[in-house]
Amino acid sequence: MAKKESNFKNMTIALFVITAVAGLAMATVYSVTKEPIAASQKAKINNAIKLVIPEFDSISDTVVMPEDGKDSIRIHHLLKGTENSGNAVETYTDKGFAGRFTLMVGFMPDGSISNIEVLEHKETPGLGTKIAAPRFKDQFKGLKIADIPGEKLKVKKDGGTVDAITAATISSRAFCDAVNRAYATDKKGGKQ
Amino acid sequence: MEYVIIIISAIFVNNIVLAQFLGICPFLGVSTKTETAIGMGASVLFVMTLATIVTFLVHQYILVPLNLAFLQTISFILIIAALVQMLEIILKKVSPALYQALGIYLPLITTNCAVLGVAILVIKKDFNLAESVVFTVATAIGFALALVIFSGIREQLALADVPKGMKGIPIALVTAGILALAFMGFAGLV
Amino acid sequence: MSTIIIYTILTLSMIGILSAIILYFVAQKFKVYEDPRIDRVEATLPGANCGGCGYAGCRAFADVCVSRGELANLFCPVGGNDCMSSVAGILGIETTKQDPKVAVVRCNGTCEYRPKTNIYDGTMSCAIASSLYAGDTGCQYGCLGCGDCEVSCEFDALHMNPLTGLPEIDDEKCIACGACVKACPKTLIEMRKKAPKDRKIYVSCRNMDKGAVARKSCSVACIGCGLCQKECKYDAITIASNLAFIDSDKCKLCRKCVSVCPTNAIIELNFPPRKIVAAEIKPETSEN
Amino acid sequence: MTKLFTISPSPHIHSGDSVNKIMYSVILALLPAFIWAVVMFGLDSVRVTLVAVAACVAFEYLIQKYILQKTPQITDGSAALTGVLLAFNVPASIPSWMLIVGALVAIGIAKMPFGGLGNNPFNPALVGRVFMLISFPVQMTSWPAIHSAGVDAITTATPLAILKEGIKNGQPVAELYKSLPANMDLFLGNMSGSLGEISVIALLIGGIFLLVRKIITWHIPVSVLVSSAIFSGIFWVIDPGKYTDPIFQLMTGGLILGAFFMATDMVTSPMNAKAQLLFGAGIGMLTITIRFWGAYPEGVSFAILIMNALVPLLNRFIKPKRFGEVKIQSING
Amino acid sequence: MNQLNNFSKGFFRENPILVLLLGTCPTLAVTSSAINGLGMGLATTFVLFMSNVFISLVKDFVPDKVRIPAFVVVIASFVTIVDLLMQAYTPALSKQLGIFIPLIVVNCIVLGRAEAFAAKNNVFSSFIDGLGMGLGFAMALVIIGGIREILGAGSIFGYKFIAEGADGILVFILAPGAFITLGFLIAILKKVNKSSK
Amino acid sequence: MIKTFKIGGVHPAENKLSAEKAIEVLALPKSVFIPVGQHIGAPAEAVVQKGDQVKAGQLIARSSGFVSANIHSSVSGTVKKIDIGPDTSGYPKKGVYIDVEDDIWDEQIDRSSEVKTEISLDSAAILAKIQDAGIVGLGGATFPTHVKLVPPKGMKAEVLLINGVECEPYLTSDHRMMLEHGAELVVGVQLLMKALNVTRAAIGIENNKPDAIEKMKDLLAGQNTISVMPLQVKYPQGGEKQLIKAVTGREVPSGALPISVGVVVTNIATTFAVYEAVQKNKPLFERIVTVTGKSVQNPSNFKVRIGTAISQLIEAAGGLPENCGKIINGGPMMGKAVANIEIPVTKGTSGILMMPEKEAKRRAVMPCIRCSRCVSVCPMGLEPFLLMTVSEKQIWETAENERIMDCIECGSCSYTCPANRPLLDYIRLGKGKVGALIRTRKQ
Ligand SMILES: Cc1cc2nc3c(=O)[nH]c(=O)nc-3n(C[C@H](O)[C@H](O)[C@H](O)COP(=O)(O)O)c2cc1C
Ligand SMILES: Cc1cc2nc3c(=O)[nH]c(=O)nc-3n(C[C@H](O)[C@H](O)[C@H](O)COP(=O)(O)O)c2cc1C
Ligand SMILES: Cc1cc2nc3c(=O)[nH]c(=O)nc-3n(C[C@H](O)[C@H](O)[C@H](O)COP(=O)(O)O)c2cc1C
Ligand SMILES: Cc1cc2nc3c(=O)[nH]c(=O)nc-3n(C[C@H](O)[C@H](O)[C@H](O)CO)c2cc1C
Ligand code: SF4
Ligand code: SF4
Ligand code: SF4
Ligand code: SF4
Ligand code: FES
Repeated sequence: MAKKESNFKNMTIALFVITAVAGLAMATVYSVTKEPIAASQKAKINNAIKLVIPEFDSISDTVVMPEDGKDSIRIHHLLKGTENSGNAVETYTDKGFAGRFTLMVGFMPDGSISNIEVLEHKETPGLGTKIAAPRFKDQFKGLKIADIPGEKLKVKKDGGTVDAITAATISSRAFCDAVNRAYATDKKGGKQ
Repeated sequence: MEYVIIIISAIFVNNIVLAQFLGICPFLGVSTKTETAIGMGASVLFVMTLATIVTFLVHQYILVPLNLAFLQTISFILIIAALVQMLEIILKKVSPALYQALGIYLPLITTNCAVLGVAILVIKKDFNLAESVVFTVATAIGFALALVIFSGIREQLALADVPKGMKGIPIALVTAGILALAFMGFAGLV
Repeated sequence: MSTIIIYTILTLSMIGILSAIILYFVAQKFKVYEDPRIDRVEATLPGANCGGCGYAGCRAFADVCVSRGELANLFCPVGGNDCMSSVAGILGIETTKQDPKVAVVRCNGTCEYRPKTNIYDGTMSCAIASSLYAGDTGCQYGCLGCGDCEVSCEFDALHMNPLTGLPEIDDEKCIACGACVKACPKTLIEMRKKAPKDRKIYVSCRNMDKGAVARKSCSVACIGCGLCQKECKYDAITIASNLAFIDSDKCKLCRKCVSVCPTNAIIELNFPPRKIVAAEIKPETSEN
Repeated sequence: MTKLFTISPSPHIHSGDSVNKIMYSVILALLPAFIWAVVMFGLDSVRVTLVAVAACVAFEYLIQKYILQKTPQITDGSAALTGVLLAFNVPASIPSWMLIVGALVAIGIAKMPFGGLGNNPFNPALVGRVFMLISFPVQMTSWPAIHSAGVDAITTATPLAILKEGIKNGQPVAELYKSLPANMDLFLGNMSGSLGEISVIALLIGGIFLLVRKIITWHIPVSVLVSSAIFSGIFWVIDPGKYTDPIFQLMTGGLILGAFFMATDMVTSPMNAKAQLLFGAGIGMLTITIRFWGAYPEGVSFAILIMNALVPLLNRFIKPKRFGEVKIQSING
Repeated sequence: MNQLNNFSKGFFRENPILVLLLGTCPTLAVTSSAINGLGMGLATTFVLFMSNVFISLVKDFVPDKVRIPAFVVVIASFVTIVDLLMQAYTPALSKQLGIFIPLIVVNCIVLGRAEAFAAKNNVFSSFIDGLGMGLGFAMALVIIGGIREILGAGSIFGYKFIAEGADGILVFILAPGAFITLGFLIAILKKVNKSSK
Repeated sequence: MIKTFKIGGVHPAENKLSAEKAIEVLALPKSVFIPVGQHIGAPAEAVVQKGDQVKAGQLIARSSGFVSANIHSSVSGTVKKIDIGPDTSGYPKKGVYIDVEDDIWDEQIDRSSEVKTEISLDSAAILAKIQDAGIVGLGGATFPTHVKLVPPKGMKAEVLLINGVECEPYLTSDHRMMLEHGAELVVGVQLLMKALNVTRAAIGIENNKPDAIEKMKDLLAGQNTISVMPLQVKYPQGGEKQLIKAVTGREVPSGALPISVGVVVTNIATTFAVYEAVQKNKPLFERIVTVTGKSVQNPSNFKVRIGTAISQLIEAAGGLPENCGKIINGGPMMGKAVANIEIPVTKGTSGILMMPEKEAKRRAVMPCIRCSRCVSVCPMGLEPFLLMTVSEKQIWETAENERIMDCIECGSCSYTCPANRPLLDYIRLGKGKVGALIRTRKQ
């Protein structure tokens, strides 16, 4: 087939056809993937909830504005049957080394921390990333913030109880901040 | 204060080349002479700002209302390409002097991932228009800064006894690495 | 669902049509014509960017070839005749055939023949040494031995021989770019026609002093006696300023001059060994 | 005539200075600080210094010999000096293998790939140090307690680290001063920190030695110190509750070491007095900026490296005062 | 033989990253671990060979003057498709690679191959070329990512081989390590290529 | 505050070994070789032939152009031949060989030693005398003095500076000249002032010659047109531009001549030659030469006939020292090493320096450590390290922009470089190349 000449008509037609075909293809893929994308985002949250509070069979959400934060916090109230099996709180902090990071904090009905999952963060690989490692976050398991003087978690450097990650005190501190926010918000608006 | 933080972050802390890895091709390619580096830096500043404004508006007022956010990539790249060419035409007509100074870099900019990258980043970061512009200008300044500093070093290296195997791109990359190392000192500024 | 598809196609088509219009506009309005042959010529050239052609790199040479439209005085020494004829093919013209050439060094003043009269201790650069003085031997025309030519050769064809202190050219590698000719401040390097089997006969001396003076400073200096000129049947040898010169275009490589030179200033290279005893002066004519 | 005279272009005499002399003089000038380090940190200082010097010299030798295949040139003392300065910039408790990595970076990444002595745009010892600081943050910021010669080092914090930590927690500076060493202790070096940076007085002795021997000029050290004093002074005056006074800034951390021994590295500093003043001023301001607002309590190393990057531009755009750079001021028209 | 050559050239002789130096941004940005490198490499490979094939299909139909925009549209579509697919089915990786997936559009290799190869050759050659180049790209990314991961984190493909809790030489997984690793890798490859010649 | 120039400068050891030695007249040589090109500009054309009888002071070669100078015989005798011979330049040069017979001087010459102070000639006549006498700058550059004394159109001289600095280590000829011929020098200065039509003059003398400063001050006491200006000891205080800066505070613009700031500089020996030429009718055929060196037995200042082989001077100073490794025509900073002791003394020869082998050899070159000492010592404010590099890499454009042509070749940079880099070697090369480029561009 001979090469098409570069005249106005050919150029327009060629581009039009190509864009149309491309558009069709993309729109199709978009439609197909729309569900899975939404699902995968949802699945992520659900997985995290499962990880922090394994035993539940129904969820209801409330959205609460924390006292000291820009954005609202979503609290997932978990029920096993009709029994309260705890709350999973999607909390955040803006004090991370590289800005905001988000956590899922699970509180048992008695107010103790059952587990924490890191949802999203941009901390420095090798340093701040250790907040997601069990070595660090497992120390929070079973903690009752209500029992701590001042009802606030603090790293040891600041006179608290939490062992900070060496050379990543900032991230550790921010982690505490996020958990504190979760706790305060949960306390404020969590109980149904 | 918000703006100051955006500016410092974009220029120093999260320098587009040294920390975000965007626009490396021109960073390596157009940095052998300081004059060209300055010209390229200025052109990028110009195009990037313009491109971000247009893409931002397109995104905000066409793609989002029509629920077509997934067309971001394709529409942005087309817009940028068209914009650069239009710019070339206009510059040529309106100010031949400016065209001489900046125009020769324009074709290089289309394939520069920094421009598209920044356009996408401002959407990702949920900036408003003013923030986007400030962010883009600062980013471009950060790009120009890195480029000019780098060109200075490379000009000096051209006169140095760099071993044969390291000449050219390898030593440029090592230099960029050390520069990135030095820029890490800005960490935590914002 | 279907609205999405329709919007998608519409939006994209709009952008597409818009850019088509703009581009059409551009294409119509701003035509920068560059002869496509330049690219083709450049592609044919070896791309060594050596400057041997006398222009700033291969692209510049291609530009010149195309813009002149003829190839007289244009020659790429690296690519050689083959390359030039393909360039000519692109331009649709005849090439100028050039004989292959090779560089020779016209100084044979090793330490043994040309004793040192002082010790040079400046920067090892012929250009610097020659701007300072005549050189570390009695011969002001001879090789300074600092190796500027060696540095100038991009093709690894020229090396200083540490034993003689003189440069030697590897005929295989020399592509006759002429860089060394320009580099030598004593103009000792000459481009000569390449003969079969790289055979060469040339006067390895540039000393233009009177015979006695020349001989005093170097035992293998050309003293301009003229014996070789008389011996040469082909008129290839001329004498000017007390110095003989063998024209490589005329020289038939008969080797007669070599034997008559009283100071052995004429060099023969790459010939088979002479089959005769030292006493018999008359050499047999070589096969070509 | 039998005698052969030597011929060379003028000048025929030479001042007698040499690269070797310069390098060894700097090493000598670092001796007081080294002695102080031994007093404060015990034999670990000796170990660290020896390992760093040996590693730097060895890497330089190996790279020259086997990778670049040149005749090794290690007697000039520059690699040894890099080693000493690298050692001076790390805690005395650093594990040897990390130090060796640092030396490899200093010589193998920051120096030799650029062509060796004289060609590197960045200060090798500092590149090595910063590399280590980022790679091994724990070990590079755990300081052995002073006077703990040999015994299990108890880690302490440097004055700047205490300060940074405290300010981050919102404690006012005045309160923090109580837990910081007194100025006199800072001056003598009675504090924790990197091996060679602690004693201001010992470093000053060395610095003055270099100045007197004309190995360095005053421009860089003075402009570094003055600019950091002024810059920190401004903020101190504005808000003494949040910022420390300039004297404290000058005497802590590696500022003195940096100003006299590392910013002055001629290879990586500008080539004329005007540019040197700007270079030093830049280092001072960046140091204070990083100390006050950055993630690191200490900023000299980064400041010097960043300014190293600007040196080619400074050299290019700031030229020495040329003779005859005047308009034709002829009375004759 | 010819097709084999066509396929293999992307690995060494004309490796897009190590020899041709195209697409440096993703190379540096996403290679903090071998697995990221692999993901990015495969995504690029997909776009590369799909667009190569497609472009060689439509090349005769497209007039010269709109060649580039047309190609860009084709490439951008495939990029969007990959992006969407990854978001749907490999969300974690998609998150990791972030903005660099859409940026495949401006990766010079893709347009470069489209221009230099697909626009001049038949479908099958273009297919082979795209696949070869893409896999070469992926290979380079995995090598760089692997080196950085080994040195920087003490692990490879996530498998940690140093003591738990111990760190590698962190710089290597940060920005400077990317530049330095690539710099030395190119120098070494230059040397190897030369001596093998 | 003693005056000096502002930028750069070095302090080499002074080693003025012969400062206390009175000028001695060297015995007449048996033969002389007088090159016809002893000055900047076109060589003179020989006007004698083989076999001619000549007297001392007789013209043997005539100026051949605008910038050129006459050459006179320095002895009486027979012209043996006109041929090439050894020369300081390192290349054989054409010249006149004369076999010495007797010591007959041209009749015109006043051989009396009394100082003739009254000046009878007008400006033009003085200039003519200077031109006839073949006087060239004896401070080193050998630029024909009569050309220098006529300012180009549109320019006017205001001040005459006499260069008595003698900043080169070892050399003492100007110093001795001031001590022993001060009175003549004063007349010489007055003659030059008259020729130039200026009313002010200054004699710049480095502070390490207090006796000369004293002497000149005494001689000039009671008048205020000629002043004596003591200067700080710093090399290259004697460089024309530096001297002008130090004494007048004016800065000769880049690429311009001293006359552009209204100054003309002449050397002490030149001034003396002017005195002799004008007042005594004696052409320039003798000069004072310092013969010196650390291991020289008897460092001296000789009055020598032009054309005498330097071997004779060396003999007179106690012979060639055993350990001599290098012979320098001139001082150690700017002088030229010579390969051959048969070269003749020419107008430009101010000293013969014999250096021990130990000092003769350069030390190994190291990489530039960018210590910037060369920059800080360069009296012209240049960046020698950069100029060397661009010359080595043949980047002539940068060399020109970095003002390589401003270099006065004082050698301070090479002297001071701790890495022993041959800075000036390359800068000279670059100057040559750039100069040629500029010339072709002008055409
Ligand atoms: C490039 C860079 C990245 C860093 N990343 C983190 C991080 O992600 N999290 C963190 O807490 N500290 C990080 N730091 C270290 C902090 O700057 C600071 O030194 C540290 O948190 C102080 O805590 P320490 O007292 O435990 O040493 C980083 C530093 C640099 C230079
Ligand atoms: C080509 C040339 C032309 C000159 N013309 C003049 C002139 O017109 N007026 C003048 O005063 N000096 C003139 N000079 C002399 C210079 O100013 C200067 O005195 C001479 O080069 C010697 O300088 P030096 O002894 O400092 O090296 C000229 C020199 C040269 C080389
Ligand atoms: C670096 C340098 C040093 C010089 N030192 C002297 C000196 O010490 N005494 C001197 O008379 N001329 C010296 N000159 C030459 C002067 O610049 C100038 O040419 C001379 O004084 C002019 O006088 P003349 O033409 O009579 O020689 C020096 C030149 C240079 C470039
Ligand atoms: C005054 C002075 C300071 C120096 N400072 C350093 C330094 O901080 N770091 C270093 O690696 N080398 C230093 N050196 C040594 C040397 O210049 C360095 O190794 C070169 O950068 C290597 O090319 C210094 C040398 C001198 C003379
Ligand atoms: S430089 Fe001389 S020897 Fe080398 S290739 Fe060119 S002509 Fe031949
Ligand atoms: S041939 Fe010429 S360039 Fe080569 S070493 Fe001899 S003098 Fe130097
Ligand atoms: S020789 Fe030239 S460059 Fe060197 S110091 Fe003297 S004037 Fe400056
Ligand atoms: S004095 Fe020597 S080592 Fe110092 S900068 Fe100049 S050339 Fe380089
Ligand atoms: S890949 Fe980023 S600019 Fe080329």
